[in-house]
Amino acid sequence: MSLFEAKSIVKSFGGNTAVNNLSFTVEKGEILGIIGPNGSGKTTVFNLISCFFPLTSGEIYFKGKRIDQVPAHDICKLGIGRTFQVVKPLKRMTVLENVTVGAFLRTNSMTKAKLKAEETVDFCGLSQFKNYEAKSLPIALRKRLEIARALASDPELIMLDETCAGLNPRESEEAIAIIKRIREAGKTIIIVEHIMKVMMGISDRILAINFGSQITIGKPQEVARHPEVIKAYLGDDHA
Amino acid sequence: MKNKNWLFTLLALVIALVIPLLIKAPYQLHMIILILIWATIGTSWNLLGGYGGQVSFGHAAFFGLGAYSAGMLNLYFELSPWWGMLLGPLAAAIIAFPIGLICFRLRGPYFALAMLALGEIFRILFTNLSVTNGAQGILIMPAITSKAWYYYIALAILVVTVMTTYKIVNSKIGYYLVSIREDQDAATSLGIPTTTYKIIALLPSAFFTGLAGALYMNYVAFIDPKIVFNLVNVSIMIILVVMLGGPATTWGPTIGAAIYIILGELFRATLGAANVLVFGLLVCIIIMFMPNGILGALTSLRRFVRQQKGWPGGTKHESV
Amino acid sequence: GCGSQKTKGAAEAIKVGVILPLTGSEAIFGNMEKNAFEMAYEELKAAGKTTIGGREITLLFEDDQGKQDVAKSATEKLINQDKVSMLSGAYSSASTNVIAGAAQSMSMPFLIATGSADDITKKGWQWVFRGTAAPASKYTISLWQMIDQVVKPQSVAIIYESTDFGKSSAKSFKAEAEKRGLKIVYDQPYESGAIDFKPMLAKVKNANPDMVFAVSYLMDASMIVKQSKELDFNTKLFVGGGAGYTLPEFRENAGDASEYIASSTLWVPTVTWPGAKEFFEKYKQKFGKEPDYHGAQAYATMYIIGDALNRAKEFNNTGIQKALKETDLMTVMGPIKFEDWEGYTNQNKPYSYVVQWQKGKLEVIWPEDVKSSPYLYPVPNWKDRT
Amino acid sequence: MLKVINLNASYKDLQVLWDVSFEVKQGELVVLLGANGAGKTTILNSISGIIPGTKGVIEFLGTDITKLASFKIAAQGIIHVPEGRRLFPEMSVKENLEMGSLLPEAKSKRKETMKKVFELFPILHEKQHQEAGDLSGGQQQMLAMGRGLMALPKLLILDEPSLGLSPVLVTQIFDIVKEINSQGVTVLLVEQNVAKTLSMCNRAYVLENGRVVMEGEGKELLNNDHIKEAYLGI
Amino acid sequence: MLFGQSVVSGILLGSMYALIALGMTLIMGVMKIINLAHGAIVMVGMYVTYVCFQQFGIDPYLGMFVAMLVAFLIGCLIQKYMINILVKVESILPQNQVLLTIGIMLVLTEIARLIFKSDYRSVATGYSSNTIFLADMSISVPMLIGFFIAIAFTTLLHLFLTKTDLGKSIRATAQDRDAAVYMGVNASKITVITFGIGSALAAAGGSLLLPIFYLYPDVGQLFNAKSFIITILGGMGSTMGAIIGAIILGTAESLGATYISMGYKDLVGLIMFILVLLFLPGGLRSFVRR
Ligand SMILES: Nc1ncnc2c1ncn2[C@@H]1O[C@H](COP(=O)(O)OP(=O)(O)OP(=O)(O)O)[C@@H](O)[C@H]1O
Ligand SMILES: Nc1ncnc2c1ncn2[C@@H]1O[C@H](COP(=O)(O)OP(=O)(O)OP(=O)(O)O)[C@@H](O)[C@H]1O
Ligand SMILES: CC(C)C[C@H](N)C(=O)O
Ligand SMILES: [Mg+2]
Ligand SMILES: [Mg+2]
Repeated sequence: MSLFEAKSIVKSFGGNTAVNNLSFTVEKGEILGIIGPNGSGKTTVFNLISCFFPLTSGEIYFKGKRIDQVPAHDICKLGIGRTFQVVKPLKRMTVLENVTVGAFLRTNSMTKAKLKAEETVDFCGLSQFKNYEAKSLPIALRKRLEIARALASDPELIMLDETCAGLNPRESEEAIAIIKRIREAGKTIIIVEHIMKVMMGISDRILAINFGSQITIGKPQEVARHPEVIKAYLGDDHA
Repeated sequence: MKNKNWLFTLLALVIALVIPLLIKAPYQLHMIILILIWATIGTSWNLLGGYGGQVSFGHAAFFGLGAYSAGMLNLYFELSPWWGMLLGPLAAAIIAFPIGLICFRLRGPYFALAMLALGEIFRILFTNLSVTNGAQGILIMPAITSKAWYYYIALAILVVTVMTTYKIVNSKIGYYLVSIREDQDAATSLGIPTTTYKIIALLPSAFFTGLAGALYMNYVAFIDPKIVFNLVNVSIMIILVVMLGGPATTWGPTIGAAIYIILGELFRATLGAANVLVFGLLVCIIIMFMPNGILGALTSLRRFVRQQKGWPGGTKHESV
Repeated sequence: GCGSQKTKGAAEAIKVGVILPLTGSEAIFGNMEKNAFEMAYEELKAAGKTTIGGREITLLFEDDQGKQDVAKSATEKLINQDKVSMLSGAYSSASTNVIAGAAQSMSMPFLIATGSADDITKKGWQWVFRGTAAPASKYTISLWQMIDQVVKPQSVAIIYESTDFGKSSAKSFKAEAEKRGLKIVYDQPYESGAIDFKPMLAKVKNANPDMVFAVSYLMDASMIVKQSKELDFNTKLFVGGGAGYTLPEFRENAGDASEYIASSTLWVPTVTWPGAKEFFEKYKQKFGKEPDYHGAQAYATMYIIGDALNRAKEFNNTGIQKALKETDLMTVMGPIKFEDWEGYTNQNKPYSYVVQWQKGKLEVIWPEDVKSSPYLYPVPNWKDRT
Repeated sequence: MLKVINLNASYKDLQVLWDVSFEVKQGELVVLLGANGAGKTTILNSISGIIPGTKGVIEFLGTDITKLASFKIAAQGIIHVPEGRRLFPEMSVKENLEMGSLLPEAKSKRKETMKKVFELFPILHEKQHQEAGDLSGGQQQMLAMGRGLMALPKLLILDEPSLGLSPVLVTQIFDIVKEINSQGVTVLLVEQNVAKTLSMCNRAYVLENGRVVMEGEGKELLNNDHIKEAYLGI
Repeated sequence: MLFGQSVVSGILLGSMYALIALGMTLIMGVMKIINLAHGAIVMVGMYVTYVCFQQFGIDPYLGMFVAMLVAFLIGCLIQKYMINILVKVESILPQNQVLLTIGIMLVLTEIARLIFKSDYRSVATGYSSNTIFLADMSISVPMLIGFFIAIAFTTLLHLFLTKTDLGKSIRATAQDRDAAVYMGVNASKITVITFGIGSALAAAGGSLLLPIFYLYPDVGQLFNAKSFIITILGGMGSTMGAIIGAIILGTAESLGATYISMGYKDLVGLIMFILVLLFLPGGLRSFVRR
């Protein structure tokens, strides 16, 4: 049994079908990358998995349990964490407090939550900034804070939405290092990213979509060579 | 640091306890009682509004419910309105529950306006229903005459309210509330059932507001719907009290209440026909120049001093 | 200047605290009452009645902004800070209630000027006196005489503002009507400040009552009669329950729609009590505005205060309470005595009148023996007027 | 054309720029490089006057514009296409373009310029009556640039135009930037896509922690070891 | 006839609210603030019209333009020297703007009280009580005039916002203030103008009421809640939504007064308000775009 499975999920906004009959699975411990042109529905897939929007039709399973009907806030409890493409820091809380909020999911004790938060902050290389208000962080650190916060809630599956966008190559590498460490810690990851170097480097498999439907899914190299992916997404000079 | 805080609180409490022995003048004591009542309401509102970011323009509903519970016990069962101190807060909290379920589906200004409308709905209902004695209101004879007693009761209520709020705020619930205020979507993604937590904040908020309402009934001895369900004089003044002192701070509402009552009375007693005008001007000035209230202004001052020490210096790859 | 000198040498003043809404939405009445109080005070002074045994009566006015908790603060301040000997004033029933409760619990004599909620003098409160104001339910004594003898309606419609005064008046009117077996075809409150009363009036018109009894403050009264005219709603007699229907502003705003509108009231300038007309003329001249009965109430109240203080043996609370209790004074509001009756305590028995707007003037039409003009009944339909 | 001399800027009490100086000459394509939070956006915002509290001198075509109100800077011919597109989501594509040409000079040539913009971005012509909020990310970026061009800018400032775009669109956007520049518009560009920008620009400045630490021709910097290490991750 | 009269009265009543709400929707839509001083501006407009009539014999429908001018200036000053200063400072609760507008409301009301006392005033024009009868239904002439003026202003405002550069700049500023600045729009001037126009419309609404209503310093409070209801009903910032919302509210109040009780009339509006908030968050605008 796969850790996660989406079965023919569909999402329409009025007349516009953002996700169209998409099915895929994620195995425990793997990193699944999702690529696709702008507006092809990647973020929407995340929003559907985390139940921010109700599905128009289809089913989603996590650890064999159907989860597409549960309220959004229960998703995290079940073990699925996420970050936001447009970062959403808790601006007037410090970095540590931000992460503590995530840690409170698994405990009611203040000391335990703080301990977990400290750990996670360290893990993401944010300890230097832990007492700074989130609003004063630059974008790279804000993105990292997103990851840390989601990690603190101890998810089995974590969804990362463009955590490297707007980072320069060097910074991206740092981010990739963190993502790899997350995987080493035994977590499963779905990642959306436009930077192919990142995607090729860390994904076990890549799902390419366009207009909300699957183009192809498979090993990164194969996907990158897929003519339709090249046409719709990569452009010729990436071939 | 922590010890110092406790010492401070203890000292303040001792001072508070001996105040009636020092201030014999009932008029001054009366002002202090009003301050305590408003501080209680403000502190309750602050839990939901200041920390949780759910700005309610309808807290008069809970205040009025508390007051009417006390009044109606007296009207119908000839019970001492002091029993209202038990019933009032419960009634407010019970009614708050469905209100929360309805209004918390809305965010930001929409929530504020829905609460405003709900407060008005209560006023209209209590004005027109005959069980509540309608517009005629409820008049009772004050049960005790000693100001000191009212003072101690009001003080006890405030202390309990502040302590409860403090406990809540410095727990998981508090973290969750603030995170809901800062970003509701992020909060949801971290597994916070936002509506549940807003209701968790609303219930004590309504409870203590209702308690203050019941005390008000006992103390002022007359209520009618126009008084206790008043939009401007209750719902909005609560917000003003909190904003003046400092939202999302422990003592801000109390400080705000003191300013509101003392300045209001001072102006009224000395400025004649222009007293409300001057008060209005003052409100404008404070809000414009101290957007986070007096305590907020103090905090930024402190932070300013702290930040002079500077940012620990960018990311790892320092200069070349 | 001279003020400070006086206080130094002379004996302590006898302070009378007067709480009125001097700002806020009720300020129009609060200021009218203040003017009347001061006018009466000056007259008493000219008559040498404001200095008793070397001690001068001084009035301390406090603004309650029309808010009840402020009224409470003002009461506390006057009693405890300023150490007044007695209290008076308040415009609205709400403020009056609060002041009365506080005065009673602090054993301070309080003479109500205008507040008319029934309850206040029904609590057995010995320190609370009501002279110039009637309980709201007693405004209509004369009106019922007239209804019984002249109007003899089969059906009535009752409309009233949802305030204490409106509700009390409507309630007692309804009770009387039921006692007589009249058919009540409409009985509903409304909230003050509406722009459009036509939906309500159209329904009343549909019910076709023989008479309408309407209790309205202020400008709602003129809106209601104007829109009745616009709707061409005719009834044999439209009677107001005091308040709005007797104000000068009513005539001004309603224009000829006010013609033949009747009202019960406690006072009009044309009453036959001594000094009433003089008060009206003097006030009008002095302040450039016509006073209504609230002004007269305040004016008479000041006279009651002066009288009681001049008779008081001691200027402490019991002395003044006793003097008030023994009051037997003729005022512009009629004779004043504080009696206990029908469950009321220290309540003067009011005189009420029925008045009617005739040719732009408010004429007393009932009781017959004090009328200033004969009643006009039934009133002509709007269309039949010229 | 544009001269920035000893620019200092702070947010409240936090200083983020220290003595930044650089220059853009007529017709050039100049790039500002730097890590996240280095202060690139802050520089651009200082130029267009959006943030107060800057010290130093900013000269444009010989006049000091440091203290000018931001909307007046736009009137001087400096048009800023901000980070994150910042369209008017509830206005149509056409209305968005019109909003670009409010200034008198641009307004008089509104029709012609719009035609040119449509030639450059045919997709916008197709979608001109659609609301901007309904466009895809890449289309929105094109609209943002088109809106900037509508003002007939003397200097076009682009802040990370390729952010969050798919690779194929990134290529397109860079082609368009080159195209715009070759048509005579001076461009000041901020980018994270270091390799690509360096290979197409005239000159570049490298910014670290709010200070200019390096400047030079694009090709030259591409071969610099520090750049390679810190920005290209080689 | 009862039903007909209720509906006709309601439509006319709604049109009396329309301009006030139109001003509100503009201010709320662009500035995103809850403006509790709006009613006070209506009051100012009414006093200006009143003074024009009493002192100079200017008909209220002409005095309206003077009132609009005065209100425009007051609105501009409020925005420029108060609200614009406040938006620059950061607050934990953005709602502190509401309190500023409360302060402004108190100040305006009390200034009016100092000048005009608390007296009730009214303007009796020759046509104040004129009515037309349409098959037994009475139609007030001044309200009918108000109806047409409201429609005219709404149309003008709509054209202004969609056809002129200034109007478009207002909409652009509403959607993204900084982006508008990048385009060379003087955004703070735009907000000032917007608040001015919104206030002028509110004042115009007040002037329309004058021939049939009355005024006193606190009169404005009657209109705040109604304007909110209409604004939310119509959709924030929607001109057409405002006038349709106003007419719906008027009709609902009127029918409520007839068939439920005059005392509960306002309840109808408030409940409708909450229902719209819950189930039609975009207001009528979700159906009619702008
Ligand atoms: N809340 C919403 N309401 C209406 N339409 C939406 C909503 N969210 C997304 N869409 C539409 O759904 C489609 C997919 O959007 P989505 O954000 O999932 O794209 P994406 O693949 O994440 O793009 P990008 O790479 O630019 O982030 C787009 O056409 C978008 O306009
Ligand atoms: N509004 C603000 N308030 C406080 N600090 C800010 C603000 N905006 C930016 N900063 C800080 O100023 C510094 C420079 O930010 P700036 O946005 O100019 O960087 P950048 O080089 O454009 O980065 P990016 O690549 O992320 O766009 C950062 O440390 C950032 O945290
Ligand atoms: C009509 C007035 C005599 C009413 C009185 N002022 C009251 O409020 O009770
Ligand atoms: Mg996306
Ligand atoms: Mg930037």
